[in-house]
Amino acid sequence: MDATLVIYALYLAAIYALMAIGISLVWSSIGMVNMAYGATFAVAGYAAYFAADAIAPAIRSWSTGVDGMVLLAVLTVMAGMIAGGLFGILVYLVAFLPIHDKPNFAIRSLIVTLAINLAAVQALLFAFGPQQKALPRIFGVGRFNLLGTSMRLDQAITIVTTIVLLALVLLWLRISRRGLEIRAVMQNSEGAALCGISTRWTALPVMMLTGSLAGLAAVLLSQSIFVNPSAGTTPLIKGLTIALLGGLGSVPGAVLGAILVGFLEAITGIIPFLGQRYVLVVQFAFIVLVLLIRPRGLGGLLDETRE
Amino acid sequence: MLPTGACFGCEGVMLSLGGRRILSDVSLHVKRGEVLGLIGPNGAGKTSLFEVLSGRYHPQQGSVFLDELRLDRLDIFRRARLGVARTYQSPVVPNALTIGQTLRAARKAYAPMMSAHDAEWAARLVRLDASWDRTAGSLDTFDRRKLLLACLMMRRPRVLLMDEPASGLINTEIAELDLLLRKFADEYHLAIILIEHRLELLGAIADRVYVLDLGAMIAEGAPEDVFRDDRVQAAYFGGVA
Amino acid sequence: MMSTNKPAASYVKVGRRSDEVTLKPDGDQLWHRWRPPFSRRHWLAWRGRYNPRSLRRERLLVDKRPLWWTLGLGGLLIAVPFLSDQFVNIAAIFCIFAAINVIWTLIVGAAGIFSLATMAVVGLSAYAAAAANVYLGLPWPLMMPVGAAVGLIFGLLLALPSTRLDGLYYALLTLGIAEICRVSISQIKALAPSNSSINGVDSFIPSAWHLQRPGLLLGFAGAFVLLLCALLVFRLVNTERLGLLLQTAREDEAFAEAVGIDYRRARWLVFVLASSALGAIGAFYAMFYRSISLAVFSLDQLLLLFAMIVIGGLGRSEGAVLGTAIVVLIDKGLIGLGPLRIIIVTAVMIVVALTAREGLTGIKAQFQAFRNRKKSERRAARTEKGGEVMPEEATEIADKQLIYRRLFDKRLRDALKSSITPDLIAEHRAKPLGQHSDALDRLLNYFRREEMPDKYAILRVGPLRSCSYRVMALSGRAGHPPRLVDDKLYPTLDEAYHAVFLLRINDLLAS
Amino acid sequence: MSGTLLAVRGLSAGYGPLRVLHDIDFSIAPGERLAIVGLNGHGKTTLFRAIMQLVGWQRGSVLFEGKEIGGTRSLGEGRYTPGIVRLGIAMTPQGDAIFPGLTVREHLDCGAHAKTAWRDRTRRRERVYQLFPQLDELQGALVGKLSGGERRMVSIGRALMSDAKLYLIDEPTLGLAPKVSKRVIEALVNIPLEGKAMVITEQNVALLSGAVSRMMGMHAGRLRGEVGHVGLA
Amino acid sequence: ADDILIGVPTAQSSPVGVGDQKDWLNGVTLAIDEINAAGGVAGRKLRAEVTDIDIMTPEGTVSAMQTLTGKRVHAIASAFVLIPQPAMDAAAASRTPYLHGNTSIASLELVKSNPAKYKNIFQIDPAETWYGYGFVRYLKQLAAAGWKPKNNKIHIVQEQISYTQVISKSVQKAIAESGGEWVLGPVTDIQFPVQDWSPVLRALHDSDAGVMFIDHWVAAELAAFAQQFAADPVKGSLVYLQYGPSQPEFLKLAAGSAEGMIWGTVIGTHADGKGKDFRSKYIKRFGDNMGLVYTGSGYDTVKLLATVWENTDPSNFDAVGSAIRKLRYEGVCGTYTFDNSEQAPPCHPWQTEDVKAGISHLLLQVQDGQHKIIAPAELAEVKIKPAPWF
Ligand SMILES: Nc1ncnc2c1ncn2[C@@H]1O[C@H](COP(=O)(O)OP(=O)(O)OP(=O)(O)O)[C@@H](O)[C@H]1O
Ligand SMILES: Nc1ncnc2c1ncn2[C@@H]1O[C@H](COP(=O)(O)OP(=O)(O)OP(=O)(O)O)[C@@H](O)[C@H]1O
Ligand SMILES: [Mg+2]
Ligand SMILES: [Mg+2]
Repeated sequence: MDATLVIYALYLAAIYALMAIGISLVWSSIGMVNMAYGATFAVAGYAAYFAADAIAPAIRSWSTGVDGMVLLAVLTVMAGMIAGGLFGILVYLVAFLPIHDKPNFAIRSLIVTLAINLAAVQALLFAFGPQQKALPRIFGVGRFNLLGTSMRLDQAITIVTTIVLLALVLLWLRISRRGLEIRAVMQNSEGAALCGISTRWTALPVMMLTGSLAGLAAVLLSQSIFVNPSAGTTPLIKGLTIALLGGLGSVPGAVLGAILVGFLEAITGIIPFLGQRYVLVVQFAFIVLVLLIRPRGLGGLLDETRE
Repeated sequence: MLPTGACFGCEGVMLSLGGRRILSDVSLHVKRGEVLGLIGPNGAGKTSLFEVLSGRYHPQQGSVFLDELRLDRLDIFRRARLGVARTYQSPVVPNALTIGQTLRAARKAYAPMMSAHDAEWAARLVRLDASWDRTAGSLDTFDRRKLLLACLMMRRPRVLLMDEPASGLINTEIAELDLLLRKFADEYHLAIILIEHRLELLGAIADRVYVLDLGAMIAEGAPEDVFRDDRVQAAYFGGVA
Repeated sequence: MMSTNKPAASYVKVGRRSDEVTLKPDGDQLWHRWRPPFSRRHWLAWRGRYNPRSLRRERLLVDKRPLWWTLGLGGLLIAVPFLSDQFVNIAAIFCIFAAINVIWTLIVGAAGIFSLATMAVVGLSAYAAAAANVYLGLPWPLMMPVGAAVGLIFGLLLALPSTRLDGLYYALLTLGIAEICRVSISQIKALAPSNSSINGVDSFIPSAWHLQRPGLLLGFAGAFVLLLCALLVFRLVNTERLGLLLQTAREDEAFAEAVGIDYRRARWLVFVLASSALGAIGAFYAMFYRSISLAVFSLDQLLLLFAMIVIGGLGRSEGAVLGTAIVVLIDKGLIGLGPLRIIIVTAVMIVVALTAREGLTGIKAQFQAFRNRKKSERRAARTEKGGEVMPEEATEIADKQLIYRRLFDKRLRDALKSSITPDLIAEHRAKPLGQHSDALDRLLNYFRREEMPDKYAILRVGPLRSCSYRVMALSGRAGHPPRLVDDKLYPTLDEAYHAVFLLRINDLLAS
Repeated sequence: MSGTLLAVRGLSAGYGPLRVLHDIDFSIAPGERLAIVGLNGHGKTTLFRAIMQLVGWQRGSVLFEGKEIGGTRSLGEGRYTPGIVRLGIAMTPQGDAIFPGLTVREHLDCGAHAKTAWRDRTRRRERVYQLFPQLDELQGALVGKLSGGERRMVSIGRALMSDAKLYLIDEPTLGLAPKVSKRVIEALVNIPLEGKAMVITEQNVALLSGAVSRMMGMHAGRLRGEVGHVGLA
Repeated sequence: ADDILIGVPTAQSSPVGVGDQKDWLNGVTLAIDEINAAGGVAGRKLRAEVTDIDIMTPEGTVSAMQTLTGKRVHAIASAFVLIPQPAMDAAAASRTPYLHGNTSIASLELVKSNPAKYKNIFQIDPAETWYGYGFVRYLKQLAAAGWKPKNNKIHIVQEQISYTQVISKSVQKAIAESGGEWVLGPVTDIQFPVQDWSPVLRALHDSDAGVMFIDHWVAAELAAFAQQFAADPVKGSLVYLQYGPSQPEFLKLAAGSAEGMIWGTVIGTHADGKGKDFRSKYIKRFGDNMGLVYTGSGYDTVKLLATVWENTDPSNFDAVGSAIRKLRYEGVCGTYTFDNSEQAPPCHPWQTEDVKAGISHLLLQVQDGQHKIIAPAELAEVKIKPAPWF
């Protein structure tokens, strides 16, 4: 397998990792399977699209050079992430706040987020129609040579940004006070309350963070596909499966899972007699296999205590 | 193999979990109608030993015997069906079920099914006199323990492993528990193994006492001798008796 | 037993043997009467009770659900013939989905296995049955058995990992398997021309009637019967032995294990049973539509079904049916509204999930819990009544007599407390027995009247000549030994009497 | 206001239909060690949980440093608890309300979660390790795997990590071997209380006698005032 | 008199086909309004009964059709469903005339197989098989006209639904029949939704075939392909995108990178006088994102129904059916005739030489940001132009 393939695999891995980690974090910290993540993705995509639409002319008039490009890129990404964060807050307000300390929250929140997802997709369909929207190629469509392999600019940038961001998030979770908070709440919210940790105030930043991660993923992925109401579905499924594959709650597990699945997809894509149509099957077969070997996913946590 | 007369026990059990050595070369045995005490400081491995005896943990070395047959590879419920009954450190009950339902479940757990009469008998035997319509979750500590005991006694087990049965009980309740245990031992000839920190209870009813420390047996014998043993004093009472 | 001849320093053996010896009843056989399911004497759970307020005995129906079932299903049965074609069809679809959901509830609720392969089982067996019919010319009456068989086999395969994995992980696994099924069917070249859907399947509806009024009615009838069968299966599994064992295990696995319940096997059984039931339903599905397509496997549909279950109330058959009814009615009945209907469905989902913690069928219980809380808060406000109630029994006491008795008792005690003075005590110390002042007499009478548990006894220790006395507290329960209250020794009986008196006063003041 | 740190007036609480506490009145002055002894199932834990706003429902007033933290705010259990903790009440729950997936060290850090405490958490950890040397070698172990006793030490240690003015310690010796119980009680007694106060519930009076400044008996959800008599020997 | 109802099952909430079906609905609406403005049919106004349909599933299809027949519509005009038979059965059950643009050989086979049952069911365009035959024969014409392909390999990239599968098969069949003039290159499988075309591009580069037949139908993804292909094209090979580009958003999404790509459709709005003024009317009414296919065919369908209803009683379904079978109607997409066993118009130029005798298989090329018809010759606006990467 040659370099371009590796790049492609990493590129997929990056996007999946963004989604998977979002889902994994939300689950592990506030015990909610966020089915509205797909909607977050789509909404952020639209927001980025309209933002870019609005500002692109202004920026072009200001400068058409690299600095213009960069400014546009930054603004678009920001728009996406902010929109994602805001949608995260919406989910927090609707699906988390009212019922987070009520009986069987997990299932109920699952249903609520599911509903939000459905509603949001339909709303987008209603508001902006089925036609797909093309984000400006904020990273350009050029290619450049690195160590003798020509790679697509957007893929390269995507990979780099993701790696950086994820590194930051991981670090933050490990060492910071909030990180400890999050893990404490995830373990036992009453115990956390007795430590002075408020579940509700821990959950808010988590939802915003994951939301904006989804936003970022949306902008990055929309460099190769287009924004449309149901654009979030596939990323949601992939994210969900990978989050579980990595072991819910284990961020490193999610990253590892994303990389594995990315490479798997890239390779199955080119194997002649398999071809792209088998990507899904191979992927799920792989996941099934892993789960049979490691029932708690790759980075499964200990979550049973003793009598 | 067990020494003659013993009906239950383990030989040279070695257990390590998560890379930690929990139990090393532990052997113990108990006769029918005998009450065996098992004491030791916290973390000594008492509960772990119970888990081994009752089949939740499978030891790396050593084996568990019931009369002649080795139980090594059998799961908890299989051993339970062979007559190895155990209770837990925390008073577990199916919270949402009523006492009646719980007993019914125990009756129908496996063939031969017990009759409703057996359930009543068992409940009476352990003096569980709460109304059968109450949910098990609303019971207090002692009644929860009694409920589990009733479910176990219904089947006339041969061995009874009790993990800190008196924790969270008050004196009168402990006295009652004492009565029950004696009755089981004397009238129904159960072999009883008892983890207990309340020494008054242990001293009163145990015929022999094993002392476990850091996963190893450091003493065995009649209670009063054992309590006087220096190593035990050091390990368990920290010098102060 | 050797424990008798063993002195134990810290512990004094009092009343060491129980008074009565409980013998195991023999002649069990008499009591081993096995009664086949549904052959019980009373179909409805009547409970006779004595009403302490109205002082007469009354009969009340403990469990009214059978009535609701007959009302709801009967109503549907009667209503359908008068509906338009479209709604007859919707009713039939409702029955099919309800059947699927009921069985799924069995898997998720009773067996506690969070499987998302439900529609996969349905779909696979539907495909198998349809293919057998279309390509191998299997007559339609045999389709459901074939479906059931396929479901059984598939269920066996799915059940293998179900013991190793748990919760969401198993859900993911099953999801993956479902996806694999979908894609592998979509890759069958033979089916490609029809988008891998099998059409023109035989059916219990004569093809002449297909999509005509009589055909629709017949289809509905079939679906209705299917639903009834599903409910029967649910009832048989969930409330008979298996269900009970599984419920115990769900509540507390450790307990179940200790009692000897092999809950893994029970789960496995239920799962496989349910799977083959789903398989049969799948075959029916194919017959009903005369075609089967990949959409059976679609995730959206699956999630929608799950939403139905949760809306109705997870773990209850009535919940599954109710939820299905609501969602299907909106989704299919309001098809004229276009996408708007989906918004409505989501709105329903959100509202129910946010307000009802156990789904719609759980609302009653939820409301009662709420009312109880308010009640006890109100009781807390007025400390008078119930104030004397112990925490264990503080729930609503049916017998008001008891409360008034306690109320009276409380007043009396307050009066007596006020009468206690040092010289009263002095008087008693001087002369425990014999003639007393009025106040002291009242006090002593009160003590004598009290119940056994609060009383004390005097124990003589040592030989008769040089004996001394100790005070014991009676347990008040047969077979429960009195316990020593302290290790004071009283040389004379009178001092012992006085000690007891002080104890009683102490208790009185403390109460 | 130095007179009383915590003042409880007419506090009633319960779970759903069940009423457990019947208008409790008591108060603690700074520097005091109060023990509440009572048979089990009689509401000690519930009292603590009521102070922390963790019970199903409650009414009556709880004044902490003159600030009302009681009342009938049945907005859901545990909504107000963090606020109360931040005011300076630390409670070790009965049994193990702890984080099975965290290591002992992280677990202790949670105790020092408040910003100020967070800075010198290492020092505090050392202090706890001195009290319970056993924990020192278990630092990296997952709490979920510790034995009953070890868990209890961890959760007491957690309470000590925070700089609270009032410690509520529920049955510190439940299920502990005599040796360890003694150590625990000693530890609790040795904690210097300048201006701080501590409430301990116990069933075993003998352990506490002499160790605390006051003992109150609890029976059937009522406080029976000072304990001298035999009701619960 | 009461209105004449035209049932229009329209996918509004399903993941695919929403754009096309909207086009169709617009076309229908336009026609109905015109007719009503002109006083309706025999004094009766036309009215569209729109209902949401789930074109992916038999159940959804059937229930939508039932809703319509339940409302006693006089005819059903449907853009397309993906699984023909259930829809046809549902329509046949009430004998309602059912005109559809399924573009599927399967439907035609069904009609042929059971004329009695399906006699009121008509497909308003030729079968999709002609995409394949037509394209290969067109290549022959090109070669005759002096175009030199760099090699005679045809690389097929195929999606998985039956439609694209059938087309792919027909291409391969045509290649086989071309007697060695063309040879089959590699066949690459893709599956909707296509996240990223990189693997496909790799495959294309590897094969370096003279002709690349992208057999996919989702406009947006074809646009994505166009962009990524433009980023690093395969020098000198002719790229054909099947049907997808007809959808309005294609050009906007491709943002110029589609320049020089060729695509085709077996039915499409012509650019002759009639076609032109239809396009202008449409754009005036619905704004400037017009699909080239279902807009026109929807329009025509209603118009031809109207002409039939002029002198047959709409509620006498069989009469209407036989009238349609006898009908010959010239619309903006060509000439509709149904009097053959398949009850579908023939495909010009491959089945009939006469442009006035059938529906033309149009081939178009994107030239300076516009779709331009390049074949058949009778309808061509412009000549084919070498693509930028030649
Ligand atoms: N599953 C496990 N994984 C890792 N370590 C374990 C596990 N189970 C027990 N241990 C360790 O084994 C040791 C013995 O535990 P055990 O519960 O048997 O002690 P114990 O004697 O029951 O203490 P206590 O009297 O407090 O119950 C403890 O140090 C505990 O940390
Ligand atoms: N979550 C709960 N739901 C319902 N009732 C409860 C709950 N917790 C406690 N109770 C009841 O409240 C009463 C008091 O319980 P509590 O735990 O406060 O007593 P305690 O003195 O702490 O007992 P222990 O000494 O065993 O800890 C008991 O009767 C118990 O049954
Ligand atoms: Mg233990
Ligand atoms: Mg307590």
